[in-house]
Amino acid sequence: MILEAVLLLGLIGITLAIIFGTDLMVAVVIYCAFSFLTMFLYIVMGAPDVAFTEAVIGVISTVIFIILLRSIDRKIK
Amino acid sequence: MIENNLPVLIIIVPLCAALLCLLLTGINRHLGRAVVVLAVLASLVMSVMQLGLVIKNGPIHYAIGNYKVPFGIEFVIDSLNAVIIVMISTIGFISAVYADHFVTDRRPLLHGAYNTIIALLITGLLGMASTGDVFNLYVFLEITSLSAYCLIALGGSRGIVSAYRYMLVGTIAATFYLVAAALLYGATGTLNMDDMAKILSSGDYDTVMLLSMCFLIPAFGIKMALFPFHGWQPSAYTHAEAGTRPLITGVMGKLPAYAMFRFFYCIFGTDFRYVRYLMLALGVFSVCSMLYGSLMAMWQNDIRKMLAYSSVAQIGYISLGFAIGTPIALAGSFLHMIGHAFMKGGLFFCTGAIRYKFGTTDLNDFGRIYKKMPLTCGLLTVAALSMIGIPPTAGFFSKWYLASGAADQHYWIYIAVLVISSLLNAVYFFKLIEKVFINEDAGLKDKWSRGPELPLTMLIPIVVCFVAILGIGLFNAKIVDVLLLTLGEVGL
Amino acid sequence: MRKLFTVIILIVAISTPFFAFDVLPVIGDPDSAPNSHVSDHYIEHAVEECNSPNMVTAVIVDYRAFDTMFETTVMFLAGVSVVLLLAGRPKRRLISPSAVKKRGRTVRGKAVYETVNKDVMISLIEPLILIYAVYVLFHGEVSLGGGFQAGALIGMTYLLDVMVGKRQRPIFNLSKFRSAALAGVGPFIYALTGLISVFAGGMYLEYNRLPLPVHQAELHSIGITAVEIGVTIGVAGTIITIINALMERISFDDDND
Amino acid sequence: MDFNWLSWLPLEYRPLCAVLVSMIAAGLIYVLGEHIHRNLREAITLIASVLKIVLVYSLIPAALAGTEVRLELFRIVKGVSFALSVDPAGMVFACVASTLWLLTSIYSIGYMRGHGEKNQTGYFAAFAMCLSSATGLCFASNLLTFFVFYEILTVSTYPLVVHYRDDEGIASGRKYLAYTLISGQIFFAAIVIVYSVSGTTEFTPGGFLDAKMLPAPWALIVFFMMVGAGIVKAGVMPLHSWLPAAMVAPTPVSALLHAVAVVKAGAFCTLRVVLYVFGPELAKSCGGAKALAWMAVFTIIVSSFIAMRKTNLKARLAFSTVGQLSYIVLGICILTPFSTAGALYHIVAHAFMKITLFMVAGAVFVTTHKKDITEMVGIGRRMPFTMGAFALASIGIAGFPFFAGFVSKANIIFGAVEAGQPLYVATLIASALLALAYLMPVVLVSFKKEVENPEFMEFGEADLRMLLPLLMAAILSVLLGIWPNMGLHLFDLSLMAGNSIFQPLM
Amino acid sequence: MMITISTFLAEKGIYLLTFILLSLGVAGIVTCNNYMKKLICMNIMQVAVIFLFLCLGQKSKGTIPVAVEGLEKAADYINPLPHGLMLTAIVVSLGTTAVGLSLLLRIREKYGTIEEDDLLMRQELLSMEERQRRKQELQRIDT
Repeated sequence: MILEAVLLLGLIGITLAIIFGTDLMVAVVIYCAFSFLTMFLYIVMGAPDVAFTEAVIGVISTVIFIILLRSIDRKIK
Repeated sequence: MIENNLPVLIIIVPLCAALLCLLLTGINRHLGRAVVVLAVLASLVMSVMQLGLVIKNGPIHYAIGNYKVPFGIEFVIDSLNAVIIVMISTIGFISAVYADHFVTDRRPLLHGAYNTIIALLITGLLGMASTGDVFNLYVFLEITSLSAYCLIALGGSRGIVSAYRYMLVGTIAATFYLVAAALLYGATGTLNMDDMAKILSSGDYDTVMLLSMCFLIPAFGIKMALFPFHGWQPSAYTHAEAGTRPLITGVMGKLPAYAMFRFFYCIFGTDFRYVRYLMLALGVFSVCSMLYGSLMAMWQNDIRKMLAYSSVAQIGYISLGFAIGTPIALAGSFLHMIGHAFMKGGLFFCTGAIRYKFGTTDLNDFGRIYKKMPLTCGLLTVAALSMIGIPPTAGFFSKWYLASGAADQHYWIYIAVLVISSLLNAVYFFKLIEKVFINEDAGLKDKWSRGPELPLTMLIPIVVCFVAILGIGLFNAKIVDVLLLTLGEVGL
Repeated sequence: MRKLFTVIILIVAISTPFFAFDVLPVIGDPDSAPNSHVSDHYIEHAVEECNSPNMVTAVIVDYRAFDTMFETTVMFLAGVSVVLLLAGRPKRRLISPSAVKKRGRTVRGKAVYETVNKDVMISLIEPLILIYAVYVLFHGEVSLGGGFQAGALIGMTYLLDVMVGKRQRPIFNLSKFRSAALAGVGPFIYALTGLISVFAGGMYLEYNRLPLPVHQAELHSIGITAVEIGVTIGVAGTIITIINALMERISFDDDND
Repeated sequence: MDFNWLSWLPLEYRPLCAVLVSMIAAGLIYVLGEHIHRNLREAITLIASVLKIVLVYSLIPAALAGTEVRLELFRIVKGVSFALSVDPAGMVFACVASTLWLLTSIYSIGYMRGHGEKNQTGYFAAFAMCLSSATGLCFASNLLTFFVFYEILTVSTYPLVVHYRDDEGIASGRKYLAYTLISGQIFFAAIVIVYSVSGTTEFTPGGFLDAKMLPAPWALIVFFMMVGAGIVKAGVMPLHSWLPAAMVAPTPVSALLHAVAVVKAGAFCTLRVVLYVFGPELAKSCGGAKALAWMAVFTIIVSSFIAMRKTNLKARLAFSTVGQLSYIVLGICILTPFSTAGALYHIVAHAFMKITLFMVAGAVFVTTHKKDITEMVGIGRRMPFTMGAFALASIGIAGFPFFAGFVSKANIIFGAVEAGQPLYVATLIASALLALAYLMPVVLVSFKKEVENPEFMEFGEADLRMLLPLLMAAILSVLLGIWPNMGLHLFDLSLMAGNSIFQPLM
Repeated sequence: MMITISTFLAEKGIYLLTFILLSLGVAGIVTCNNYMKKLICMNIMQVAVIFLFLCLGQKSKGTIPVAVEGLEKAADYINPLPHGLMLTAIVVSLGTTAVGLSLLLRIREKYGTIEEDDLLMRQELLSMEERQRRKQELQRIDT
């Protein structure tokens, strides 16, 4: 229970960082970390199947995000 | 064999066509489209058969995988969704026939992909109408939404932005829907609608129902573009891809309304403690929706935008029926759902045809266009009159049922709003009629001067809509009888 | 206005669980409603009914197989949408006043870190991932994983190959069209499995009725495997399609600056 | 008259056929109009109107005998069927409308060709549609069927009003729509309320509502919501202003609006609502009838004064219509059998007289291009038959004995005396004098001897296609005055209607 | 009072955090000006719902839902149904993200920006331009 709470608090922190950050590349990389933490949380919650999927999807979506960042300005305002 | 599996075959046939469309387009460039159109036609035929069966034998329960009810996914076809499925597959078929003229890029990949997405949109809509499972509904909702995002994004540079905004808002709606589903699952432990309704009515679940209602109203409100949640809708409808716009505008907004009905009347039922609040909230939203949509539509110069705002108003009519809640008013809502699909679809078929022929959608260019396109303008007029609610078109009768339901419940204000809203409708639809029949000729150049008014495949949808609007109007009592087979047990 | 709206959303959402104190079940309670009504049946009957020790697999491809079919369709739909959206050549006329720099030909990034020979690494890793993918696919009903994960792994192999490798030809020589068509074939296999049981006189996706001369329990395994293969093909095709479409559209010329 | 040869068509289907014949004609004209010769197109109109006359007249014996003729085709909404039936009051209006359609059609052909009008196809199609819905109104046997035809009438009149498609036409078209659609929608709301409180919408002589269903304030509100639709179309002040504005349309359209279908439909609607829905008792007890009667009185007086000030002939006639229609409304609101019969008969009488007047105005306009009364000095010398007909009709409007107007007005006055309302009697008599005061000057001016206007020397009598119908109308209006029951037994029908309504009370 | 709060946190605390995450996601979609960030926030929001479902299926003494010899009772395994549902939800969210990203790319190519206010301003300019061009065309036709 405590582990889950700590992980969730970490996720909330990452979300805040994404919302208030000014660099998209940082946001995407942090989102990668978010995805990893999520996976960990799923394992803690006893859902290894979901965690497996999340791991694979986390990789793919992060990579797609980063591919896209090639053509998008990193800086926000 | 086919009779026993009708509910699922109606969905699987267009799905298979969609999945194979790309491959077949690679083999022959016309094969993919032909298969899609035939598949939708097949599901139209099957849906009519299904409607006959439902009227004869009562509701069909189809358990997929032959698992007992709460464990597997179940399709429940009663007279309500049988009628709606017929409506969807009819409009789906005529739009699939119609849409091909608007494909500009005819490379096999793109042409095939376009037809695939149309077929998947129809599949998703049919699935939403047939399913009896809360989570399955979510999946179909997402299929519908994703294909709609794509089709809206195909409508040029404005379309992309509207599609993106719609995607964000639509995902919020889908997420809210999931939250509500989680709450209900958490309270009942099942995902099957009938089972859930049974459990919810057996104990004290009022709080959870109220809470999930708080999430469901915004969720469905966003998807069906009810007043405070309609922000995405006008630009999305305006800039959607021209060939499928009738399908998107005509049918897509109705299915969330139908799902809303399923939740509020079939799952929650009418005897839970907060039902009055629910109805009051819905009533306020729909009244605002009707007035706001009509007022905004009056100021538009682009016919597409005008019709988009008018959709906001018309969705208000549908949810007004839910807010009144007697069987007759609910029947009015459903009649309006069906009728409005044909009216709005028909209007957009006409708009598309005019754009196809003259390349304009600005109302000021429409002067005396009726001389060049008499049939199209005939439908335009009939559909507009139906929107206003002039008998004997479909729009009048749905208004009649709504109003008589309201009168039975002594909601005089709703009757007043119905009257005011249809007068506002009259203002802008007569503006349209005035432009089409009376104003000075704007000297439009015809891109296709040879031959008949329009290609045959574009005339078919127009004629079908014309017949449907008048047919629904004249035989509304039969349709209402069919609807009341189910609704008789549901309402207040 | 928007800030205000946000604050309202925050307040409402945060107060929801307080309000819903009675509504939501206690976490970890084995007797709570969601853990007792339907799920017990799944846990107790998955092995005998579906011949699948992994109950999640039993749920997604047997009890609720219909959902999964449409989940795969959603993937296919996403792939087709991406292709359709990114297929046209971008117009020259940009609305932005600061016109974006001219699109150059696609130049893959020059290798900067020469310490590891990527070609060797890739040719070592890729087969491993593929083997793992096949394992996950066929072993999904017993242990973790299933069609979706296998497909995603195959897609990831392709991704690795495209992103990192320097070879001219990627390991699967798939154009956008072929991969998209393939992505459609996957769910079609799924749908066909269901249709076969319909033609054999059963309900849709009723694996018991598959017309094969094996024992009832085996039929479920066969059905699940067929379905999982469909999912794998669909997902792999879709991910390859998406990556192809994105990579064609985006220029990787910033290494030349 | 003998209609035995028509016996193959069952009696109850004839009203439907009468409605459909002009609807089909409208469709044919609209679809084929531009592709066939105009003579052929007009032949469709004429054949349809003759057929319609035959069908309608063949129903008169049944109506006189009081046999029930009723057709329930399908259910128009759940609980209410689409029903057509024949009753004396509807029969009167149907006879008038169908007879005048033939006359107006012939006249229109002359007018439209003589004037070289555009959009003739649309004109004839919309005209046929109007007549179709007017016939439907007559035979509708419940409120909802009635409303369906009422709205079709509203919409199909619109193209006629905006016929010229200029700014003035559009403006008056908008005005027309604003008045009629708003009142129509309110009528709709009232029908819903009536249906919800009473559970029926079937027209019953003497009304089907009672004070139990609608308590005091509601009865009055619903009464005015329903009657509003009627009096807007009938042009009762202060809701009349669309009617003069609609004068921009061609003269046959004015004739249609004023004499044949539209305003008469309004008056007929008032009749149905007051006497067949509310019934005399409730109308009296809720105070609606009295208020309406006073509105009618006000209109009769004021419109006559306004008419006197107008120099445009058509505008003067328009205000005359406003006044005359209020006779009908007043006759209905006096609530006695005689006044009701008079009101119904006034539909007939006014139709024939007013159509004569408008046809004359149109004929003069086509022949000489004069609209203003002051320019018509001496015109009667050149067009004696035309202006003679005008003189006959004017005298009839004023209500001289042996003219059609006398029969109806006398009955209304009888009714008023019976009801003990001397003020109404005074109003009616005063208005007769006023009518004389605004119509006779036209006749006098046109037959003026001294000034021989050189402009008119080149003109002769109007075109025969215009002259013939207007003379016929004028002669008929005289004949109906001398012999009110001539041929069609219209007066008997009116009396029957009046008696049937008040029968339960006596 | 303290006991109530601590019980609440123990029994329902995860729900609270999940709802906070959900609302942060919604808030991010509404307030962020950058379309890419909105997309990321959308993903976060969906993850929050997945947590919510998984929380419902928790069992304090349960093991992962793969059948093992000797464990027969339903209480021994974590509820597999939410896992199955959430697999679908994750896939759907991936699909939505892919479509969103390709839309984003198109927006960037067309308008040169992915900031919302900038974009709306440019759209406004574009429509003004169109209107002017139209006016000029009309004038040309007149002359």
